Amino acid sequence: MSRSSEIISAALLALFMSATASNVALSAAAGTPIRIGVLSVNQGPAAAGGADGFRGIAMAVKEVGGAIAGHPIKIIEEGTDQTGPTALAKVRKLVEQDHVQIVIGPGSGDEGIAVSNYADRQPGVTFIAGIAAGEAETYHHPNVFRFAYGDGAQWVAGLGRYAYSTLGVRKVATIGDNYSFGYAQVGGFVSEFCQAGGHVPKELWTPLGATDYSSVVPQIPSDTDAVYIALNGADAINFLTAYYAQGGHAKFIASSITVDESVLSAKGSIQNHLVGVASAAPLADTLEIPAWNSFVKAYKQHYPSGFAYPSVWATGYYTNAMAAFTALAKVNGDLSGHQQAFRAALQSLTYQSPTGPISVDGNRNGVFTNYVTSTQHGPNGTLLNAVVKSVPNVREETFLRGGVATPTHPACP
Amino acid sequence: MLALEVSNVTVRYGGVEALNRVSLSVSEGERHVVLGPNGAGKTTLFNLILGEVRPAAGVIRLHGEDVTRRSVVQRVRRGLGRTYQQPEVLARLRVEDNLILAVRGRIGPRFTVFSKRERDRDTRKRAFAALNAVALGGVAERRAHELAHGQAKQLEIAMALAGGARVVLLDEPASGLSAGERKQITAVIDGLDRSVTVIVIEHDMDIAFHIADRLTVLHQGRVLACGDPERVRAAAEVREAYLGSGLDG
Amino acid sequence: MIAFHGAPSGRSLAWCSTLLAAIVLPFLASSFVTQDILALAAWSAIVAMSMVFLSKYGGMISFAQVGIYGVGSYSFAILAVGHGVPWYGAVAGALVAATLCALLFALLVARTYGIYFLMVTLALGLVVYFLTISNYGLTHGSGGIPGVNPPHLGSISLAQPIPEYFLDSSVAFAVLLGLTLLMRTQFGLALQGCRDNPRKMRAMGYSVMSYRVIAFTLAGSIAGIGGVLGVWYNGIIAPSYLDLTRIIDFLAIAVIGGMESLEGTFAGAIIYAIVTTYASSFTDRYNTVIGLVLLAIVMFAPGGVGGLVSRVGARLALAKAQLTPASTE
Amino acid sequence: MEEFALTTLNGVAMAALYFLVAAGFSLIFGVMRIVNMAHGSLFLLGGYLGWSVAALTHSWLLAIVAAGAATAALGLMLQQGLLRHYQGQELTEALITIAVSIVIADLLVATYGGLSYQIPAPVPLGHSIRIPGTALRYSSYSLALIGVALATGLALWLFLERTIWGVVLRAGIDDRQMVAVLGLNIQRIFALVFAIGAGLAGMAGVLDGTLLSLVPGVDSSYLVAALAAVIVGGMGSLEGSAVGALVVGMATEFGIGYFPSYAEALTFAVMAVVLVVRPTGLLGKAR
Repeated sequence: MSRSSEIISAALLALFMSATASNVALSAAAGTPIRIGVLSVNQGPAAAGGADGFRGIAMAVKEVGGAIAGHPIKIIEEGTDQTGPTALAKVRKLVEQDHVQIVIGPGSGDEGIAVSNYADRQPGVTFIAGIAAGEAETYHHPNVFRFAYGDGAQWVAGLGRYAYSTLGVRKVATIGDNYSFGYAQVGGFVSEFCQAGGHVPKELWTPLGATDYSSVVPQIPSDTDAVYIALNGADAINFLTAYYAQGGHAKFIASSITVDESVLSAKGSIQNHLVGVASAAPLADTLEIPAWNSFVKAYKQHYPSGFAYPSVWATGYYTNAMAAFTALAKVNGDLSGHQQAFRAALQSLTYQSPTGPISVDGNRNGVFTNYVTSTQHGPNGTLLNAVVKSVPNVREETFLRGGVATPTHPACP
Repeated sequence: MLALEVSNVTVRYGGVEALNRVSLSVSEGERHVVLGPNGAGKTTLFNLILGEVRPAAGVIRLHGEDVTRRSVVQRVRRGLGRTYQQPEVLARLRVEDNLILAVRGRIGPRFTVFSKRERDRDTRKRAFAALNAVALGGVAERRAHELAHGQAKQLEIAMALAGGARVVLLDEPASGLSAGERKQITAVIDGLDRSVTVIVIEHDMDIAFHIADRLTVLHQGRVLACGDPERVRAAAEVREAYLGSGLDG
Repeated sequence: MIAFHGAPSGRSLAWCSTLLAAIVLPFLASSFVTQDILALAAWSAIVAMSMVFLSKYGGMISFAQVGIYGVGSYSFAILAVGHGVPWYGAVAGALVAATLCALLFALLVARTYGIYFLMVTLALGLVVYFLTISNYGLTHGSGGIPGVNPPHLGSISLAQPIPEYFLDSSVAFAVLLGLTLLMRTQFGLALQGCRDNPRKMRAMGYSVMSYRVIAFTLAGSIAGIGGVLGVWYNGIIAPSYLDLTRIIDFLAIAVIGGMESLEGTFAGAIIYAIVTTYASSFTDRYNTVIGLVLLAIVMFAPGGVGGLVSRVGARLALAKAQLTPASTE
Repeated sequence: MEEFALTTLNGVAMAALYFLVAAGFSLIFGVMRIVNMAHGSLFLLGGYLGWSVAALTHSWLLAIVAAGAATAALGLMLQQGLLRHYQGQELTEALITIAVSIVIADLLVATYGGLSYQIPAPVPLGHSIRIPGTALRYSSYSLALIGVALATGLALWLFLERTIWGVVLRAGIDDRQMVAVLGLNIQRIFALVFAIGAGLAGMAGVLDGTLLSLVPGVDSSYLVAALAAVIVGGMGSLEGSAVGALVVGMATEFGIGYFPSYAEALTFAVMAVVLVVRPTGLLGKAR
């Protein structure tokens, strides 16, 4: 036991030095800046999307000239690996060490659950989701707002009805990633499709990050009119590869994430099978509204090496940041009094985003315009999502009737 | 009464018969030496008696009781102890603790998390008695891996005896020792109480014939000869097996 | 009791000052340091200690401790959040569950040694991870179970930095003390004997398998304690708290502290918390930094901080002994 | 019935891939007692390198050769530069490979980002074919993959059984001291084994990148699969890796096909059962 005390003292000493060092840095900051922490992904499969999220933030800061009502905006970025533990560690650091007043992020559902849960312990900080789209994420958390883009079920608004009425599909099998966001993306489609009169005889759930889907393919019933896929980037590509390797020829309908930028710009050719496939998302590459056109122009100008079109990450983070900045401008950057004025401004705000007007409902969750899209060839062999139809005023309650989506809910076999 | 009785035991490793219908009887208090060239099956015989190896056929009796199906632990509790050719000690523990564990292992109970003080004192006393019996009292505080080879062998003998063993198996106690150490270890074996039965594997013929009451010679897994030193020395088969090497000494 | 054993002067002084620092520090440091470095380190050290204990005294390098810790966390969350069991009941349930899980694992692996043991326990740790991710009904899949809160003791919320720090650090210290005392008993001695030479111990009348099973189960209970404190700290438990990355996190803590030093886990946990918190402020490639730090420690300071300190300590003691040859006990 | 047949075939194809990863992992373990936790990273690295080479040269064959050679060289560097100095210190060696795997994984994210990469299959293997005598259609690439694994397994077997190097290696697996006593240059054998194991991992990466896709995270999936395969099959034996890979491949495919939400847990449940029944693995020798 002789060395124990020495070990512990050595550790405490090291700690002390680091603690004092950070305090010095803190006191050196001048003026009354507004401190905003940003959480996005910079490790793992979603790193490319996550980087686009940081781009969206940078564009928003640039747009307001780096200050609001004389208060300089101080952005502190932290990267995560798309898991709850890392998001939690990073948000703790942002709030407790860097003393940010507003957090924008995180980017994925599991992270969102962990961060919203943490928000309860930090009532003095306002949290604005990045594009984390877990269902009911803002419920019961009075300091959590989410403009872009509500939950994963909202992202597919319009698709179920479109499939039934326009595509004439009556029976659909679904395959989804076995986690909260997958449930939401399937649940959103199924509830609308069922309401329109359709049937879903089979729902398949596969593990997130599964490598080989060859044995899932034979499980897909052959007597349905279409298959609805709600699989993330690499999973979607692996599924399609296995599907076409076995000579399949079903008609596909795709969820938002199945045809997002990360899939459409993957290095390979399997996604060409997705050309003409109907999907839905809170944005569409070929949107013909001026705000979108100027946003795309600015994105391409600043980030020539970025995606062909701003991804949902860039657009969502940008929109959430701009909503926060607009509300801040209304209260002249006043974050005193537990940020009550700021939160009231957020609550009553309608922000004209690049993809249309966006506001929050009574649960502080986004109300926005969603788009039914179709995947098309773009210039130089790229793929893009073309607008088919717009669905205004998409609200969370529409989908949440009967509770949060699970592997067995909603259903209409 | 026989302390140990091995009858018609066969041990197979894969297809090879390491022991073939081997029998061995050792009376109480006897000094019995097992001889034989390398690969004769001597160490296998010890592993078998202790229970580390299970026989394909045959019976092993300890003090009349059939222990063929008993585990190593059960046999040790019945008074069996052994050493290994390469000294096996608890390397990172102190010499004293090696012995305390040896005493405890035999007298049980198995798990004494918080032991009573008197019993603790008794254990220590017995441990030190065993230690002094092999003249290792001076190194009680050392870690076992710091001991010289000869000391480690003595420690092992002490451990085998500690806690009141009645039958001990010593596997080449003198191997790898200097002449002086050999003398010392022979003296230790000589000095053992006659209530303890000792079975020794030994290559050194001087030591073997010095300590033996009776001998058994193994060759290729079979018993070649068995009996008192004169008879074994005279046996023609033994001379043949060893090709006359060293037996004249 | 431990502190005042042996030469009283230097050692007890060092101990008292360490204890004093541990008590005073949270009042001087920021709440971030108190909670997100020190309290985090304290409960992480408990999990790491369950690993180091098995390695140091049992010779078993177990990668399953994080899985068992997860069983503790999940059990508490399921009981407290899912079924509204009061916190003390949920704590008891969590410890029982973690202990039973460890016992089951122990029976599976007790006959396995060395590097095989490492591989098999790694696989078992991953079993827990995959089960939590796939059993939606019980564990809510990858999103996990949020809304777990530490109890209030009177008017004190254990979610507050200073109370949480004192709770976590005193439990960690109690575990350290308990394990150290336990290892001085006959049981501890016999366990160390089984580590050094299982064959010999069997030949001496010890059921080696039982000792290994008991030690592994005990370590599981300790990991379970870490699981409860951990889920209080995080407020949530999810499969991603048990994946390969987290297994390596806790291993790194143990390695930095030294696989032969229970006390070292505190230093390892503090250093690891500091590196992971601040490295990301300097570079996006902080995982490379962590990998290189780990590599450097493994290669150049194999005993970890514990080993370094004891080496320096030994040299100091030697120097001191040379200076004062007449020193008496 | 057709579903069952297809799933079985998929299991064999997956087993082929797992075997290529597990064989190298097991060989390294068997000879050196090193749990190479960087094996998955070498796999992913090989895959990415293969993609780059294929993108540059449009040659799939060149991609697989280059990836195999590069990862073999890297494995050799890892063994000679880092591991050689810690021979026999099993934990240290495992920890070194863990640290290396963290660094490689991070640098790969930095270089290739998080997007999926697919390597185009060589032209003759890009389609599905009818399996003779049945109505089943199956990917010709997967069938070729099974062939590659069989050929590799055979080559390794011949190497181990029929060459002097192989004899020494097997002796080394059984008794490392003995090889040293025989005066054979065990260092050169260690280096060779590590290079072969790493090269196999890299080539498997390219095969996987062609069959499925490459993305951060598959490194640990395949490491874990290899781990499960060698535990099930028996550590350090070529036949064991084959049997283990087959069991794990079947468990993966039947799991995802019939109990998808428990797919991964199933693999490990099988492993636990094997451990209980035969602690040394199905073909493992008693220790």
